[in-house]
Amino acid sequence: MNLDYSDTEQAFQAEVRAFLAENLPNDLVAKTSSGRELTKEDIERWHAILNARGWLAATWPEEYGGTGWTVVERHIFAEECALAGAPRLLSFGLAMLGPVLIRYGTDEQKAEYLPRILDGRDWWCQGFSEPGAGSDLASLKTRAERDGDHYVINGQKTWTTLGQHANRIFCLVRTSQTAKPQEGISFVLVDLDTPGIEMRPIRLIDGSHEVNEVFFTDVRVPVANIVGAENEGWTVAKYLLTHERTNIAGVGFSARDLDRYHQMATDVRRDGVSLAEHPLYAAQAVELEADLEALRVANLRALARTRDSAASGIDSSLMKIRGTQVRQGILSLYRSALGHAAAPDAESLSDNQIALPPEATRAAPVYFNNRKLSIYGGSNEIQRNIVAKTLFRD
Amino acid sequence: MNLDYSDTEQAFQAEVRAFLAENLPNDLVAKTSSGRELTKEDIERWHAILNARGWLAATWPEEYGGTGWTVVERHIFAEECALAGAPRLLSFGLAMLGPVLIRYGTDEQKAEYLPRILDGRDWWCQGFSEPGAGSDLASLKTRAERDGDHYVINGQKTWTTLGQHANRIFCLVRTSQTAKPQEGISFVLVDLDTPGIEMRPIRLIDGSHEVNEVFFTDVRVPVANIVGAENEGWTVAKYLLTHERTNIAGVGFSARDLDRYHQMATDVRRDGVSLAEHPLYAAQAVELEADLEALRVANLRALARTRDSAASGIDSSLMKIRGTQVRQGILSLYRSALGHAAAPDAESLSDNQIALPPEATRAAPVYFNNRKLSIYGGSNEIQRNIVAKTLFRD
Amino acid sequence: MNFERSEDHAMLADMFGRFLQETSTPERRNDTAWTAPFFDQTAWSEMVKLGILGAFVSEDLGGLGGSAEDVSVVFEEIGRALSTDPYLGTLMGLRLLAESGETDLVKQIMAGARRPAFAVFEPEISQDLSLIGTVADEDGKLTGRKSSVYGAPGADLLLIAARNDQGLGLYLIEDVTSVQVLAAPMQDGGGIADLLLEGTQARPLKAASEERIEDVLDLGRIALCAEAVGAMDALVSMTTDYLKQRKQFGRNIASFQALQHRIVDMTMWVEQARSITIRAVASYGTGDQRRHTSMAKNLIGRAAELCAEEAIQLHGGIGMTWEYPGAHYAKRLIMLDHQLGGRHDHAMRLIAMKKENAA
Amino acid sequence: MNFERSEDHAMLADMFGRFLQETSTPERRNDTAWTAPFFDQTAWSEMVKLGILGAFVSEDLGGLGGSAEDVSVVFEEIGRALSTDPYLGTLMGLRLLAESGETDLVKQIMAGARRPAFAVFEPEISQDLSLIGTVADEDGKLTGRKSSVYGAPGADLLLIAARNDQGLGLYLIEDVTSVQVLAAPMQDGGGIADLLLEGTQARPLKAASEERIEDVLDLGRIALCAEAVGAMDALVSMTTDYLKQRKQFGRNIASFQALQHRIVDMTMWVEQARSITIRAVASYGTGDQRRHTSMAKNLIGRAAELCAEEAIQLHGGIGMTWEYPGAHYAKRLIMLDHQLGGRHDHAMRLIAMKKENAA
Repeated sequence: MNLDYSDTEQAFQAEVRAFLAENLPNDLVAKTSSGRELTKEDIERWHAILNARGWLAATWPEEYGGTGWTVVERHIFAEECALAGAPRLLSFGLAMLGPVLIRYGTDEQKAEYLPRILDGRDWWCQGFSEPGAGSDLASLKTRAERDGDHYVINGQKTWTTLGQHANRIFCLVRTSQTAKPQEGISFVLVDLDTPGIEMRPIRLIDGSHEVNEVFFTDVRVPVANIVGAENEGWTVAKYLLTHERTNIAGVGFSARDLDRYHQMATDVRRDGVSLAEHPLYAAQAVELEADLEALRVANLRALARTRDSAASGIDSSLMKIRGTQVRQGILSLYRSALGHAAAPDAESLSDNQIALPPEATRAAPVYFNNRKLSIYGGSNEIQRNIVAKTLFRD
Repeated sequence: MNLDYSDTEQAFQAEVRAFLAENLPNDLVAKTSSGRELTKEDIERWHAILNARGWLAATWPEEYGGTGWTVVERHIFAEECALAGAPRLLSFGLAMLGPVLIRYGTDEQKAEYLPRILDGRDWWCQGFSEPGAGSDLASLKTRAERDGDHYVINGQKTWTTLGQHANRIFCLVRTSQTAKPQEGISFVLVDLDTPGIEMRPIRLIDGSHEVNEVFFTDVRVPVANIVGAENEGWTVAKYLLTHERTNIAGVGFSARDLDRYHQMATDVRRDGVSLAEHPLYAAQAVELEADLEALRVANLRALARTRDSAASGIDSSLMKIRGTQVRQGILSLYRSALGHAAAPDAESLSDNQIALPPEATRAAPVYFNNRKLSIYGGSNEIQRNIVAKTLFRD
Repeated sequence: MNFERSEDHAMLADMFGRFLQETSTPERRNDTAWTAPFFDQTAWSEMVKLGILGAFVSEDLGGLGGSAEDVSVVFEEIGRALSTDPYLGTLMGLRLLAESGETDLVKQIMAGARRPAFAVFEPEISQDLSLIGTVADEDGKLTGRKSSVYGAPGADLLLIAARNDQGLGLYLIEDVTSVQVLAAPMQDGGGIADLLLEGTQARPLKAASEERIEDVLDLGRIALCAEAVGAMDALVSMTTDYLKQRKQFGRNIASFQALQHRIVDMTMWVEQARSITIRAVASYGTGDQRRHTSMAKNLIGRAAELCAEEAIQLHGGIGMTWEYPGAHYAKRLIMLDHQLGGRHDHAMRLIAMKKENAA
Repeated sequence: MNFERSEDHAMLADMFGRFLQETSTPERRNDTAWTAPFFDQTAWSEMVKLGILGAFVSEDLGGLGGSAEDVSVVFEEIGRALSTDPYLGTLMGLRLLAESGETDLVKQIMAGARRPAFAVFEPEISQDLSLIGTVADEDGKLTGRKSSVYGAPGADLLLIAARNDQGLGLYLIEDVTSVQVLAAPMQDGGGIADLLLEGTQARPLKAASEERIEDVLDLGRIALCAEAVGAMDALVSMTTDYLKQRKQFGRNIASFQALQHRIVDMTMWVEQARSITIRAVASYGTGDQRRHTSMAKNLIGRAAELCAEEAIQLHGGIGMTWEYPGAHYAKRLIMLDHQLGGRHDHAMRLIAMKKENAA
């Protein structure tokens, strides 16, 4: 038993650290570590920096411009980026569509789309969920009817993350009405400039604009834009959802947030003691630290199990559940420990407003925003169902 | 809104307190408040004391030797008894069979059995549960076949509390095989001296002998011993289960246990501080105190709602769930706060053994024994199902 | 023993509830709660005309009673309707002015001519009055910084707790332009401010003692608990209803047992929260006031968080959206623990009381 | 990075596991664990012959390694088989004797000729070594009372931590008849004792420092964590299997979603407990030893309680019975938090470490 990375992996870790120290812009770190929203330009700038180094597409083979990294190297890279406060990468092109195209795309599709993901010409968004079909994708209703060389799409997608910045969307649409709801679904690529598409913002509980609704009215999409065979979109989507799950425990993000908490707790005093000395908050903090350390090792164990194969369903489900619990626990402690200082919404006004300690400004919105973690990408209830299915099968 | 008892009720409370101060034997208090097991004689002694005062059968009408108390008076009596450390009364004759006989029994049955419950000649036990039919009574298998003026009973009952002290048992038995499992069940009274009955002890997790298995082999019981009509035992049992539920929140017991905790926490020191000064245990204790205070009022509210009618299902289910959580929480804190002092089983040996502080001796066994609270009398999961049925019916 | 509301209270709740249902709509809240002065002035004036503030003041001052129960009836409706208007600051200010014998000001407030706010806590002080750093000199000039002054934006009477040679004093600033009011909305809407006092002239008030201030804070805490009960009750009902109508995997999601059990637990906690609030209300003004108030605020800190987080989770995505009123209820229930001491603050206060009693 | 067991460890676990399966049966445990000397002397001798104690001692003393990983492999099997024999006391005693250079005694113990126990804590001291009250005079005479001496009943070497003018010293009593050993079984079986020392003659040992004693205690804590992991793993499997075969209301109860989700959470906690134990094992002897050991003992205190209480609850009545092995697993998992510091003790230790680091 050995928890250490191999010499090669340690060298890689040092290389990543050095690169981040050199190339990660301070203004982006300041934003992520205070939980502020990133602009489109922020994200594109960081993508470009990584792309210049050849480190943007961690999960793609080298022949397509990917890194060819092992799962351990990918993990190291993700963790170091999170700890350094780098922006989260856009998963839609890199972690979702890219692997799908590499596996199921035609040569033309690969040649057309993969380079545009890397160099930033395309910003993809995801069109899976629909109102009434969140975790239950098989019940989706958006339909695509064949009309010559085109599909004509009508319907509505929702929870489309950062769709406001995107120029393309990949969708699951119903191309055939069949008995089994999973059949008759196809995976298509849609240019958001196509007439008949309307994107409307959904404002979230913390006031942020992060997700959208997308309405399709007689949207004509070339038949060539299908990925995989017609009516076999379910297979493609399942492949995508497995790939999406790398780094699902989010250990790096939790570690960064817990570091921030400790820093804050040392600095902020309340009723005569620093929060670090307040026994009830301090006890919560050390228990979360233990939880996080356990999660870190559990995650490495899962990584080791899947080093050369795809992640197992039960591992990634358990990592999802526990990872979100730990992260949400940390953000809840952070918010609650600040007490009355976290109450004012000091960011929503421009002048004559309360000057809060910088730690307090985003504590509540970040907490609220991250309640999403246990809901999206398959809610924790769905994950429990998945694990139970494995545990209780005969 | 007014949380106080009426003048009459307060006078009653004072009367109960005075009675307890005068008549409750100290040796019994010492036993209950240290969580030690009571002997048969202990319980019979306390029954006799109450019976002499006419206060034994709180839920029976006066004409049958009961108290005729209101639900509030019953509550006051139960709470004062618990706080004073009185032994818990035997529910089988008093709270279960008595009300059933009064409602469904023949005049002969009432005249025969009710006085014997009061004066202690009969100690009843309950034969409802069977192996494989705990909470799910409708699936019971013990059968009674008619043979002239008798039923011939064959089968097995289990979880028969204090059956080792009993001379009689009331049973649910299957008298007819029908399509609906609830039908075809009858409620019969059985003398435990009847040939063919064997009682075997079940040892519990804490080492105590509190419950038993009862085996019936060709046990002949007079047909006259049926209560209610043949095949209508389900109705009788449902009536019984509703009656059993008074004082289900167990506020008095929790209050007594929390008092004991505070006393112990002041006395016992660990690593230089008293447990009362240890911030983590102290915080748990004050939160449990708040929980108990809320439970107390919630219980009074439920009482007020049902002052003149039977307890509603949802109220008693919620009181059962929360009451057991609070009580188990207190007993868990008590055990865990004692740390290494709670580890030795100092009672199981007679000499040359560790002398523990008296508080520590029974902390672990009492904790383990009371894990039963959330299981028996309809587990907390069953209670949640019952509440959900009401909340989600259309 | 009687848990029924009196006829007067039932009428008050009914009238005020109907008023709030019309005025505290999501649309109006969106328009007003995050924009200075962070409340709906028209609705506030109508509310004053309805005489609701009478519930905060005793009868000899023209009020309807001012008992903790009167206050809790009003605040439960505020919670149920999710009103973000400045009731809490008004309640605490009114009480302190009434106790100081400022009858004229009390009447003006009740008539809607003026509105008070009460400044007690400071950036690093949120519970322990003995640590208050704002000072008053002999001439009544105040220096210090106050935080979390609820309803201060737009208020025209500022009551300030400040230290003088006798201990803790209470001061009134009638010229609010003499103070720098750093205003902001709260995360969940409604106005809050810091006050910068730099030798600001103020008038000493009579009701000046740590004891009296703590009493008014306890009344504020009880008000918040009642508000939480109203909001929790509404939110748990909304969540139950949502599960009933929402379908997934071809089934009504209310049929999933794991979700059912969680709703049962939420329902149970609403009843526990209501019960502990009733306890605190009944103990207000008695020797158990501090203990039961802190128990209530502590328990509700836990119960409100549980209900809020579970409600969001059980709703799924929709519970995360600004457009869905349930999300705002959840937000209010979480942020309520940030006002007048949270769960841990009140646990510590209870531990300290226990120590005092033992000593 | 490699979480696979070495071939040696796999063989050790397999051999010892099979041995325990035969010897640590419920029947044998019932016969021995609650009756002095509270363990199965025949099985213990066989175990010694198998060479299992070698895992506790380094190779130069005739052992197999004595690393924290060696120890954890053995204790995980102890937990899985629910053995109540005196491994913990033997482990800690052996280590301290080895570090004191008592090679002959170490060899005798390894040969099964003698058995040690280690007395450090006292009736009111369960974590803080600086408060130990037992004193040694210049001649090595000890006075004081020791508590929670695991495996002391029947042991023939008693190691005692006692205060002398240099600080904390370690002493050996070879004539155990000179000590009053107040013996009892533990709640969950196995021997424990208090020792009454009244000017009892003892021999000072070399490995005497708070630091070294704390190290050995940390190794004992890691051993308990590994034991917990083995027991949790077994108990959660038993519970899952029970749900699969048990029927209620005409349905397999494994089909109830609310119960399924609770089994999933238990399964998750077993993996977390295993992971934090691996972390503590890997950090033993490094600068992170204390921190990671306390994290492990704290997390396992929580996880073991959750799994034990849930296992009893999900079994229903059967989980409450002495006859059902699952009940004893649950009992062991609860009582394990009472050994070498519980959840809160280790949280306080972690808080103290953080304060030290900050200072």
